[in-house]
Amino acid sequence: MNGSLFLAIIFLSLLVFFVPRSLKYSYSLFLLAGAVALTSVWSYRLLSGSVQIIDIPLNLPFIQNSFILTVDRLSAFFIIVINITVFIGFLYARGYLEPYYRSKNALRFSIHYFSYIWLYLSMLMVVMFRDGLSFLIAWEIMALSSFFLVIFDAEDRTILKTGISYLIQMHVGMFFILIAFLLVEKATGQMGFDALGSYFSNHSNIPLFILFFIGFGIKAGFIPLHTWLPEAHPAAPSHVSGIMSGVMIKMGIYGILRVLISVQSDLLLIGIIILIISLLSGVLGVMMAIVQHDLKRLLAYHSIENIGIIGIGIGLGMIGLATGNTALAILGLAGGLLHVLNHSLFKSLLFFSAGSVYQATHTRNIEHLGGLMKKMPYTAFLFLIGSLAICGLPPFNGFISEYLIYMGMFKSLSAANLYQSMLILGTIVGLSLIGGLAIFCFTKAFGIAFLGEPRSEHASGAKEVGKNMNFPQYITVAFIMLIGLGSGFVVKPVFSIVAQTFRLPDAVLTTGPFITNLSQISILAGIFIITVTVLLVYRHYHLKGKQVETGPTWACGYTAGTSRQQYTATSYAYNYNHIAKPLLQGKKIMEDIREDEIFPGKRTFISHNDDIFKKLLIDKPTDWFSGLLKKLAVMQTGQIQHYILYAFVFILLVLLLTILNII
Amino acid sequence: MVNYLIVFFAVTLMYFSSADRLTTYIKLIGIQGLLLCGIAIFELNEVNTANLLFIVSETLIFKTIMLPYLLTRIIQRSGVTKVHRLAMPGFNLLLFSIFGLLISVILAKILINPFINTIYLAIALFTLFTGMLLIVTHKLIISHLIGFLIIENAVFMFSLAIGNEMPMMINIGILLDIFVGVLILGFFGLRLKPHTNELTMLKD
Amino acid sequence: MAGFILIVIAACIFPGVILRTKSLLSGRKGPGFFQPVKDISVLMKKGSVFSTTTGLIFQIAPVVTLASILCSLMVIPFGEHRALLSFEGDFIFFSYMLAFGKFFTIIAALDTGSSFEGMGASREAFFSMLVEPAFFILLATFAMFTGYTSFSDIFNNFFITGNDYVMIYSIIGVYLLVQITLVENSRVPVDDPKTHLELTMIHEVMILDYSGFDKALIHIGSYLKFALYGSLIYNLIVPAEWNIFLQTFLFFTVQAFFAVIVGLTESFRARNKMNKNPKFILTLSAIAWIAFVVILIMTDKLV
Amino acid sequence: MTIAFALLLIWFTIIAWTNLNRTELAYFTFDSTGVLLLSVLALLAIPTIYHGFIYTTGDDANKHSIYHASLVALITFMSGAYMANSMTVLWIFVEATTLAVAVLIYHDRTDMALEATWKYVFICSTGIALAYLGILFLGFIYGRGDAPNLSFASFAHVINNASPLYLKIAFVFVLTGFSTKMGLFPMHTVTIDAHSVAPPPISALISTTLMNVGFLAIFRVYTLFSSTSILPFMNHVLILAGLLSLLIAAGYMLKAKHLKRMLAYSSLENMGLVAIAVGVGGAGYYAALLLLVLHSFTKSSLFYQMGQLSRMLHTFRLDECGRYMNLYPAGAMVLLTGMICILAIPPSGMFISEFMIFKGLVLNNQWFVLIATIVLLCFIIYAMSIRIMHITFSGPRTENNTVLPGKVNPVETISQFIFLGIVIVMCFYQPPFLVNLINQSFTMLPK
Repeated sequence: MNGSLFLAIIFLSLLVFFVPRSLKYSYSLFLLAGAVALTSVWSYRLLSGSVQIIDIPLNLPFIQNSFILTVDRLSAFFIIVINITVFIGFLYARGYLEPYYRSKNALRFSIHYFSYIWLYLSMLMVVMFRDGLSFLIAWEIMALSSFFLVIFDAEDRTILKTGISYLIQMHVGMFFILIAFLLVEKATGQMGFDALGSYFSNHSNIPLFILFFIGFGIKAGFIPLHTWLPEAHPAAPSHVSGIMSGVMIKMGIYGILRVLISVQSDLLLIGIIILIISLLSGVLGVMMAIVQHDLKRLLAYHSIENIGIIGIGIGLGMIGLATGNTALAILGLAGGLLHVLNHSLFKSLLFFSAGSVYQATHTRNIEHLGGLMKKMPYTAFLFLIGSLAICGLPPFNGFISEYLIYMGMFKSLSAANLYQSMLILGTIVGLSLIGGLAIFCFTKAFGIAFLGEPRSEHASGAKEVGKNMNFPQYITVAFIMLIGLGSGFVVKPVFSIVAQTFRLPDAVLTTGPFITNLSQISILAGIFIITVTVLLVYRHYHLKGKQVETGPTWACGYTAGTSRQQYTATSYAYNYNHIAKPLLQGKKIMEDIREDEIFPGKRTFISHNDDIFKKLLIDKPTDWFSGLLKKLAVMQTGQIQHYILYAFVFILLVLLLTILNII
Repeated sequence: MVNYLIVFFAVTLMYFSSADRLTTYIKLIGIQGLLLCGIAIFELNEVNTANLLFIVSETLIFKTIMLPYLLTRIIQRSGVTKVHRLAMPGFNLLLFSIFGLLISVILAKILINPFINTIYLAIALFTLFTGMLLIVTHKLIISHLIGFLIIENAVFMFSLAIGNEMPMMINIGILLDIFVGVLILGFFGLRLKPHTNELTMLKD
Repeated sequence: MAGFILIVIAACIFPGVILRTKSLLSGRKGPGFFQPVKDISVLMKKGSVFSTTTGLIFQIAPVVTLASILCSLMVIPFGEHRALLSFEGDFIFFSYMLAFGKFFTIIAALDTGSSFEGMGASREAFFSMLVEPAFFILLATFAMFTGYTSFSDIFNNFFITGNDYVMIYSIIGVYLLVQITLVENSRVPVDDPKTHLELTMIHEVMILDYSGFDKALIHIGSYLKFALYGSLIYNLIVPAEWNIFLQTFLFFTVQAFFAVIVGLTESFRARNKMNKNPKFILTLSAIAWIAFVVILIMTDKLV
Repeated sequence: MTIAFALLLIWFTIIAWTNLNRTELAYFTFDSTGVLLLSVLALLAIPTIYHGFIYTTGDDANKHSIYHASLVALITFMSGAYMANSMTVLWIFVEATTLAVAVLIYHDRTDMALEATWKYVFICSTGIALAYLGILFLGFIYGRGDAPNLSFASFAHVINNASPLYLKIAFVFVLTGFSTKMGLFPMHTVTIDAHSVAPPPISALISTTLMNVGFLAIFRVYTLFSSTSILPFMNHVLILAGLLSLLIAAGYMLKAKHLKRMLAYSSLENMGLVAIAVGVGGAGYYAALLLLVLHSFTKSSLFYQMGQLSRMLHTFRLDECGRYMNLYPAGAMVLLTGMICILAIPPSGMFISEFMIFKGLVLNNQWFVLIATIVLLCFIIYAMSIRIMHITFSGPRTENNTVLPGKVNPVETISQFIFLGIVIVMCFYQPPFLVNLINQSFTMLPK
């Protein structure tokens, strides 16, 4: 029954191409809603604890080989994450796509909606397929559909190029996973996640895990595998970048977890590998984010940072499992999982509001923005909530997950031996550094983009976007506050998911007191909110009595002459940039004023940072190799004698090799 | 007797490498046809006479008379007499073909086989080699055509080598002449200029 | 509860002590101990001027900041008296709560659109980012040392673990806390609130545009912060199990002593060059890191 | 008339289906490989004729009739080649196809067409000669008084006491000779020219079914020899040829400026994959045949689309094409889907066979081949997708406003969508009759 419903949705999705243009959106929305309802029911049945695992065979009447969807708690959790963000994203898309209705023909929209639906469906399949081949197909469909979503604005050649390089990198990742699966099949005779256990139990674990980790890491965007991420997200329309960064990259995390479930030995080493790479991604990600001026690129780098945080949680969990430290295991993994959910919420929120800004101002460069707080207050509010949440500040949801990870480390410090404790100490430092840098980055992003005076006519002409774009984001905000304030209710199931998935028996006694801690946090958060409101009310009445004037900003004689005098993003990040120069490859293009120049003419000054990993890992090798290939391709000379020569040479070559017994 | 013919055949091949006038080529082609005819007569003593007659007449009429005639027609029509080679003086070409002869003999030694006369094998391989060499080192498409004719003769010799066992192989080999016909028709039908050496619009 | 009240009281006196020390050392008689409190009440009475550039953020920032400081106050214990709210990992909440306040101060500064305040904002964000690790290393080591993960438990069991190295921990802890306080409250050598050149200010320049009520809130906030760190220092010095009156006495002594130290540094030491500050602050984290790793090796982690 | 012929062909195919492995007229056997490819041909014949009619509507009656006569001849010869059960007969039919194709390529009577035709005929005849040499070497392994004709069945029992060196030489010659038809390295060169010049429906036919003929010829010899000791040798040679084809295809697709040439190179790439697949063995055989079938469907529909594209844009030069999505949405859709299918990105059925190739490579521990293939494939995907995407979405680099875009009826794309649909369905579900047929066709090959 369930399976046939799912299939029905799959086949109905084809009709998107034939539905009249006016109905396309509502039709796709209807399909999405159906799928969301269906899958949510499944995951609810699992998370409510009634069943351990559900198998849903997808078989058509006349087809023998049927695909089987397998839902366990881990999948259920990810299904929830996917459902929330994807659905909200599609609600938001309605408003975001309106300006394009004139410029693009109906087919473009059909393709867009179709790929949106299929991105959603393929993500569902990715978390539900266990068999290797069908998993790979779903995995690749996911990449393909997201590719078509990214190139929605494909008239722009650069966007097209970006999209294609994204597709290729996804393909490379797929090949890694493919080879890993094939190795498993070679050893065990069957491929798929269920066969991993028997492979790991009698082979060395590290190499296969590395293969999987690279394959999934490319999707998740761990440094240095992140190179597609900061390119693809700015290129995509905002609702797409929202769900890509919010949900799709989490599929990589899902894959890693799925593999880790069955890893048998070398857990400690694996944990340390994950931990170190994640620390790297976290710190470098946010460090690179600070110097970006493209709002969405900045957010993309923050996705890398948050993936790093998630990875830190997972790595700690692995170390906990390895050392039999249940507290660390559960807290780390739970923190990581919860951060998956949290990040999907606030990152999509940030991308949506950034999209609203883009639609209102037609620029993503924050140097051209400013003063939007007055022009579009709702969007500004939403962005502020998002920034506070992503900085992990209480009382928002980001804090909860980071708190769990921190606690895992602090609690296990006293038990750990020297090296572990040093590792953990280092991780704590890294995490706190990430927090500080994130605050630095988002004070910059919010402050420059939304506060002060407009820096260009883009910003001064901005208007608040329509309700249909803001409303869905309020839903996200509601979720964020829910998790931030009522953390206990959310964390309990996450604990149980972790305990059940990783077979941790004595979960209850280690996690029991935690819920009380969380309730304490909720209380404090409540107190905080109350204090703020009380003080505000008091201030309001207090100021009633006094006379309140307005004037220009004082700041020792600065009267807002021209908005160009304001602090820019570059200058805000200057002192930081100074320190981080060697890493970020900051470049300045300028010409100095010569000695003999009494009246210097007009000068231009450009500064930009490029991603050192992209340059070294992607651009240089591919350029070199494609150049080589082009050099090799000189055979089609158009002269017959050459053509015959090839055959001649080939025959002689083969005969020679034969005589020399090489082949 | 057969062996004399074969050796003579090899000598004509050597001439191919050294000559640089199309008329010489055509003469050589004719001679080769004649030689093949002779070889056929002496070699295929076991096949039934009808078949033998067919083969002989084919070689005699088609290879020895038709082809040279048509080729001369082409040359007369286009008035091209000398072949200019592709950056390869005749001397080197000769060296190459001697080298080729060496290789073919060695190869024939390796491929020694109870059913086949080794000399056949060696010369046939050598013929093939020469044909390929001619095509590879010439620019004019007409000399390509002649190179193909030589290859075809090589094939024919091969088929003669086992003609006793399976005469049908020869008959099939003769089918190749259809191609020669087609190629030559190409000159008349498609109005190809035999001295066009830049049929190179299609590249990359 | 006791801790909360005491800290508030201390906060009233603290700045006075600093002022008095400095004026005495510069040979003046100086204002009374409660002058700062009076200033605040004066500010309360005044009206306020808001820049036309500023908006909502600017208006609510002081309130949010103060509220965040008050909330973080609630997890600070006093002696054996547990804090109002104490739970595992409350110091994480503590520092993130303070960071919340800082966030709003910074964006409020950016809200004015003045490049001076932007400058201050960027410095504030940058420096507090750098000082974050030191604090966490400190607490991580305490957690490791005592095996507890909340302020109350840590300080209650700090001295009764019977470990010989306790004094080392407390000394280094005190040293680091003092330095961190100077950075967090942007005093000399990191920043000089009494300087007259906005270009060289950090914290003061951010609040240039505030007046009246809001300014008062900001001052209250900074005083409370001082007392806050003072009490942390106190908890590191005085064992929790001594009796309450002695503790109260010692508490104020420590706070006063701390204030005097601050006064002394401000009178005798010049502030750093601005571009020396990052190095200075990073040194703190480095010291913390080295010191505690070394101590780890010294203490039982090896065996 | 031609329609009638097409129906006849289908009827013939059904006959072939009904009595599998029967021998007719002593020279023809309905064996499974042949029937498989024959049914592909039967499926492709109808749209080919249909698009051919659309293509030749403008021409005078004479050209028209020549075109269709030779098309019918070509199809007949190809089906003959599929069914042939003896080396020589197969060879004759292959030779015959060359003549038919030559006429079709020259249909447009342009200089390009002339050149392409000449090259095609010449190189093909050389190839034919080489292949014939290979067959002769087969002949040498016969003792006196053996079976006079070279039927595959009669080979089976003499093959084992033959000297491996002869077999090796024979195989190399046959491979090189028929590589002209299969469009595989080393003699792929002319097929590229032919594809880029021939009328689109003809390109569709010769870049799919005719290549299948070439493959079949090589595959039959391979099957014949597979029982002997030279199997590893053949595998190595095939893999070598396949890799070289991939290399060249990748290089030229990165340089491609002409749409149809790019597609021709993609055929080269796919044939290289097929060669590698056969060379890998095991699961590779299934992969090879599946890839062959699906490639025929995909590539032919792409080439049909080329015909409509030329009527819309009047050019194949990549830098003059553009905005196809706005001009002709249905066609653009075909292009995109076809691109995904031909690049073997799921949900394209060709992914399955690629997957099996990799599987075989991993099982044989041929890591170098595996990595080389993957890297080259990635570059091919990049080169092809970026070009097709550009002509679909973004504007042409060099605008020529002189020619106005023509009109094409979207209904013409139906056949293409059907084929692509088949390919996509294959990814999720291969019908059992197909699977059985493919499996039967390499029963005598070593597992």
